[in-house]
Amino acid sequence: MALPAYECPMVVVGAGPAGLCAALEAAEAGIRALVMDENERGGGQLYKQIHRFFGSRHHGAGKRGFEIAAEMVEGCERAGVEIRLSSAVLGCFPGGELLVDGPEGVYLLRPQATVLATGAAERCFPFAGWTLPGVMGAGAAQTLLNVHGVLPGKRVLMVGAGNVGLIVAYQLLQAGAEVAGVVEAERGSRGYEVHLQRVRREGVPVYFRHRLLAAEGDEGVEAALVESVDEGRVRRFRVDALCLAVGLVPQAELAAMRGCRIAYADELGGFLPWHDREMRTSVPGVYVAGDAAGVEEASVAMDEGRLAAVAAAEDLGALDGARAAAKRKELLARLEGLRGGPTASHIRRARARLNAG
Amino acid sequence: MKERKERKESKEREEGKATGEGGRGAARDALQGGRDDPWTAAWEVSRRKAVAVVDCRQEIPCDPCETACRKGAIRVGDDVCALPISEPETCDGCGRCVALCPGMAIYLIDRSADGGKAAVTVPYEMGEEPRAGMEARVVDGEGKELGRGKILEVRAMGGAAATLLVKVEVPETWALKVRGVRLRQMFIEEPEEVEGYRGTGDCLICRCEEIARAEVEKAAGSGFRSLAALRRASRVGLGYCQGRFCREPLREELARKCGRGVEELGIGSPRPPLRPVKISRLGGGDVRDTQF
Amino acid sequence: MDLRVRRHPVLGDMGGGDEVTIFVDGRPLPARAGEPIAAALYAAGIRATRYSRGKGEARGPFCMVGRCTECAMTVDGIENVRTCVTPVRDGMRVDTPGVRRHGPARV
Amino acid sequence: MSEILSSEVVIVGGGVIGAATAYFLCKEGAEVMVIEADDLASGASGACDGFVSLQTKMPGVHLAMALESARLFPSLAEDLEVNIEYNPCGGLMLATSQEQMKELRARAKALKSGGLEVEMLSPAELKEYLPEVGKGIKGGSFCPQDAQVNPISLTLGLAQKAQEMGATILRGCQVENIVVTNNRVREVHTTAGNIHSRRVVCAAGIGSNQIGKMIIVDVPVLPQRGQILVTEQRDPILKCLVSGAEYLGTKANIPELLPTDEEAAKLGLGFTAEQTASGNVLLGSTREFVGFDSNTTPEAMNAIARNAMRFLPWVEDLDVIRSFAGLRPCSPDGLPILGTVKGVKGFYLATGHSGDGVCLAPITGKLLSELVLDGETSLDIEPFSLYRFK
Repeated sequence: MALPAYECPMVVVGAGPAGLCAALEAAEAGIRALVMDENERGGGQLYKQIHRFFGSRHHGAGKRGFEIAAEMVEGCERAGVEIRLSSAVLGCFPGGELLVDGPEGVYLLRPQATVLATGAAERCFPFAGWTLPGVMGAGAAQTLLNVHGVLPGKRVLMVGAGNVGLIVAYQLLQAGAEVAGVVEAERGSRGYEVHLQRVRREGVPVYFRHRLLAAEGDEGVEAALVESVDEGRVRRFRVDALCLAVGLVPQAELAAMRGCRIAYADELGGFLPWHDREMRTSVPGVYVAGDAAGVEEASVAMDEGRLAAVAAAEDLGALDGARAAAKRKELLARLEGLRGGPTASHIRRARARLNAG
Repeated sequence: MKERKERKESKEREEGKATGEGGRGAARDALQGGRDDPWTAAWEVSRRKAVAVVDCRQEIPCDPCETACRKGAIRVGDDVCALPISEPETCDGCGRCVALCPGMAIYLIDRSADGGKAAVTVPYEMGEEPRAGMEARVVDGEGKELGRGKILEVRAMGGAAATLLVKVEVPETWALKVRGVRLRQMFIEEPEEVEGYRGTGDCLICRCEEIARAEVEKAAGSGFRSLAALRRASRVGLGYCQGRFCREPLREELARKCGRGVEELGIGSPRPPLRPVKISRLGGGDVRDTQF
Repeated sequence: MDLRVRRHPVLGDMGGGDEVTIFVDGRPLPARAGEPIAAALYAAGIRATRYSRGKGEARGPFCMVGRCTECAMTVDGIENVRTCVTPVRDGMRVDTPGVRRHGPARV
Repeated sequence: MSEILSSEVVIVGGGVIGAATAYFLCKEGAEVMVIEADDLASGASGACDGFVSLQTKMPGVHLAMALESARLFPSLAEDLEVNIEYNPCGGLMLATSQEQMKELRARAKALKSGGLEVEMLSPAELKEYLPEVGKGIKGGSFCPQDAQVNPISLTLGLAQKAQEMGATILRGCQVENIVVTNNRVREVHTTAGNIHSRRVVCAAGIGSNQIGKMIIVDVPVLPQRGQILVTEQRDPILKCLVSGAEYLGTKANIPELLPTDEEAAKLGLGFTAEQTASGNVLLGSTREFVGFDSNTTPEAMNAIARNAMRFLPWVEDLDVIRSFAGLRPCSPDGLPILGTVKGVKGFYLATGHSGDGVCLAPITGKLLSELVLDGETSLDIEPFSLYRFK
């Protein structure tokens, strides 16, 4: 017997902020989307975020990540959106089928519209000793901490002073770990100043213009060697965990498998499915949203998810042109607002380039 | 000597000068365009009642302070990246904005009590539980310890997973500098100097197949031009994780070696399955009957 | 070593309840029901989940989301189970695959 | 102006056939240039299993050639600096019905008379080679001369050795035209420049038809897709190559051995399994004519997995970590196309190996080297002539 295959109007891959908002927006247009997610819980990365979120009232700003996740999941339930958890999409084929491995077994979905909201993966960089137990992604540490209630170590060194590094450093402190320092190769933080301030207020030294050379240890990390870029001075930090927060990479594999044109934008994390302002990829019926469409903030992901759903609903005929245009106008204005500040200038640059072709 | 410094700062304040990093000067610099300096106003009003001081200096997309305030005393406006403007006269000192500011950058100052003291209320989310009557270390925005202060009051605000608002009594001269209280003193050991460090410069690049950077460089040097070719030549990225963790560094390595841009190397041709899947599952045709 | 977080300023009581017992290389280890195997091990300070096939180096959880496969162990006799995404079950047998040959040299 | 290059022999194609031809030509002291449009082993040679299977060859010239090739592998393993993971492990072909057993028995007889060692095994006797087989397995044939090799390492090893002996390898270089004057090859125009050469070997696999057109010769090679699943690495669990009789059926188009299941027939599904030196188990495979589409498909992945459990039920616990598909250069009768072409001196064909490229690479390289340099071969290659089809 062959693989069972099911037709459906719309599948959203990824139950993070982008995917859930896409499903909610689709529901408003009368399309019942099926949301697939490999995790046990919905909400994507929001689920493990315990800090209050930036953004506007449209994005749940001021609430904690996991609270926003819970609200969105509830909203989906109310709207009749089905979220299939523990369901990994193993492949997306040129014919449009999605191969799913879920609690029901392995099966195929044949949606008319596919929204790829697969998020981003942690970037890593190799250094001597990076394979030692205790060296892990900052996101991994966050999962361990905030979802499973386990410290990655008693004394931790954070590598990378972007938002992720600073937030996770703070969360390590909240859970009772010591943070021996935050190491950053650049002259300053790419993250929000308030995050930097919070970490500093707790007495954590932030070492700018420093880079990680090596991790030392036997069965696990015992120390990290850090070099000051300008002086060439090398110092050994005794720590039992090393967290890497050196960036995120859009997960574009499904789009690539599907045959979507892939673009490159360093500012957005690297390779990503090319898409227009309305979140359509180069393949008809395939849309992209959230970090998979370029790494930005969760609030951006939410509006991108809604935009993608508006485009899909319009293409499926569930939303007439005028209503679609009105919704789109509002969402695009909101996105423009989110990307308006000086910290987003690189995003605006990359987006302009992407839109130009 | 400490007293002298405080006197000096007090004088600067009277003269309207900056009171250090994170002080009024910085706020004024950020608030260009002829708008009122909210700090000056807050300072004045705090003589009479508790009032919020918004130390928001970076135009990031954020507006919970505006929605938090039930009196409408904080405005961000249509531009979500605009810096908030507060109206100290309207502020009732409720502290909701202090609890809900994602940046933890809003404080209450209250100088209504006499005796050169001020009560500063700061947000607090650390593990050590603050209680009224305790002594806490009081720190400025850079984490520098200003001294000790007595905790006057602790209350929780901001939803189910509340933020604690800790009101601490400090000398009046610190009122605009206090940014946090610390109950725990971390043991930050000074890192030791390592003399004459000479690393090998080499390390594993592919964790699964245990392939060193030097091997990759060698393969790249012998003419392989794509990630796929490099994989065939060295098995790099062919392990259990399928290159999910070495792909980016490898591409960078290869680009450097061939003198090409990372973008020229392309994303490659990912193949299913994206996650390991048991043969029994992949080959199974029995899927529980479900409605789609 | 105990790396469990029991009380959290934001998340509140995270439960200390060690409700189930798993057997790691034959030794009993208490675990919280429903948590992934890797978390239970890590909480007890067991960071090495396997020894690499080639060099015999210790490896441990790296991504905690089932992608890197560094935490793959032998669970109830089945090889290469990603322990960061596999919940514990009472009585579960977890074995460390591979043979330890050496750790990376101290620089 | 493009650079003017020259070479005694130009080989078009950096797959296993091109690399082997370069290797043997260089051994004879020839000056060789290999032109590869993409990179070494980027076509079928880099997307196949490592079967050096003799019992799947047709009794007669096909088998004779394979036997000659098999004899060359041990010395190649010695000579090449790259570890080609050559493993004379033997191969088992399993039957799922008495009819298949009967056909395998008849074939074994024919193969034996052609000089191959083949032995028929009962289900009980299979135990010596496999811990457990599927309930429906009725027995099989075992060929101790079957072996395994890493096709990519083989290709890279041959190319590297050829390079050491003086061959030039141009990667990312496409042939734009082949200039023939007075019925003789004179020049090869490429994206890297024009190459003066009086001898051109076409080892371009599925690109051979395209190359043939340049000299107005129709080379009937079609891409045939073969999909393969790769599992996680395990300690050795497969002692020898394993295949199903249907694999042979779809390969050689033997009616008695074709899959009976409709879907399997459509995919040209035949079971193969090997464990590589790195511990991965490769499970195959399909035979599909779908043009140049080298994607894997969910239907085939599912069918391969299901089929594999029919033969070796214990593979069910293995994790599939990757799938890939190769496009085999297929000739109308499944046999290679070797030799010269009429009316164009200096043009040689070494293509159309139809899934036997790895197995037949050493002998192909050797014969081509003889043909190019001496004009005659130690083994009669007339049966592999392009003109057998008309």
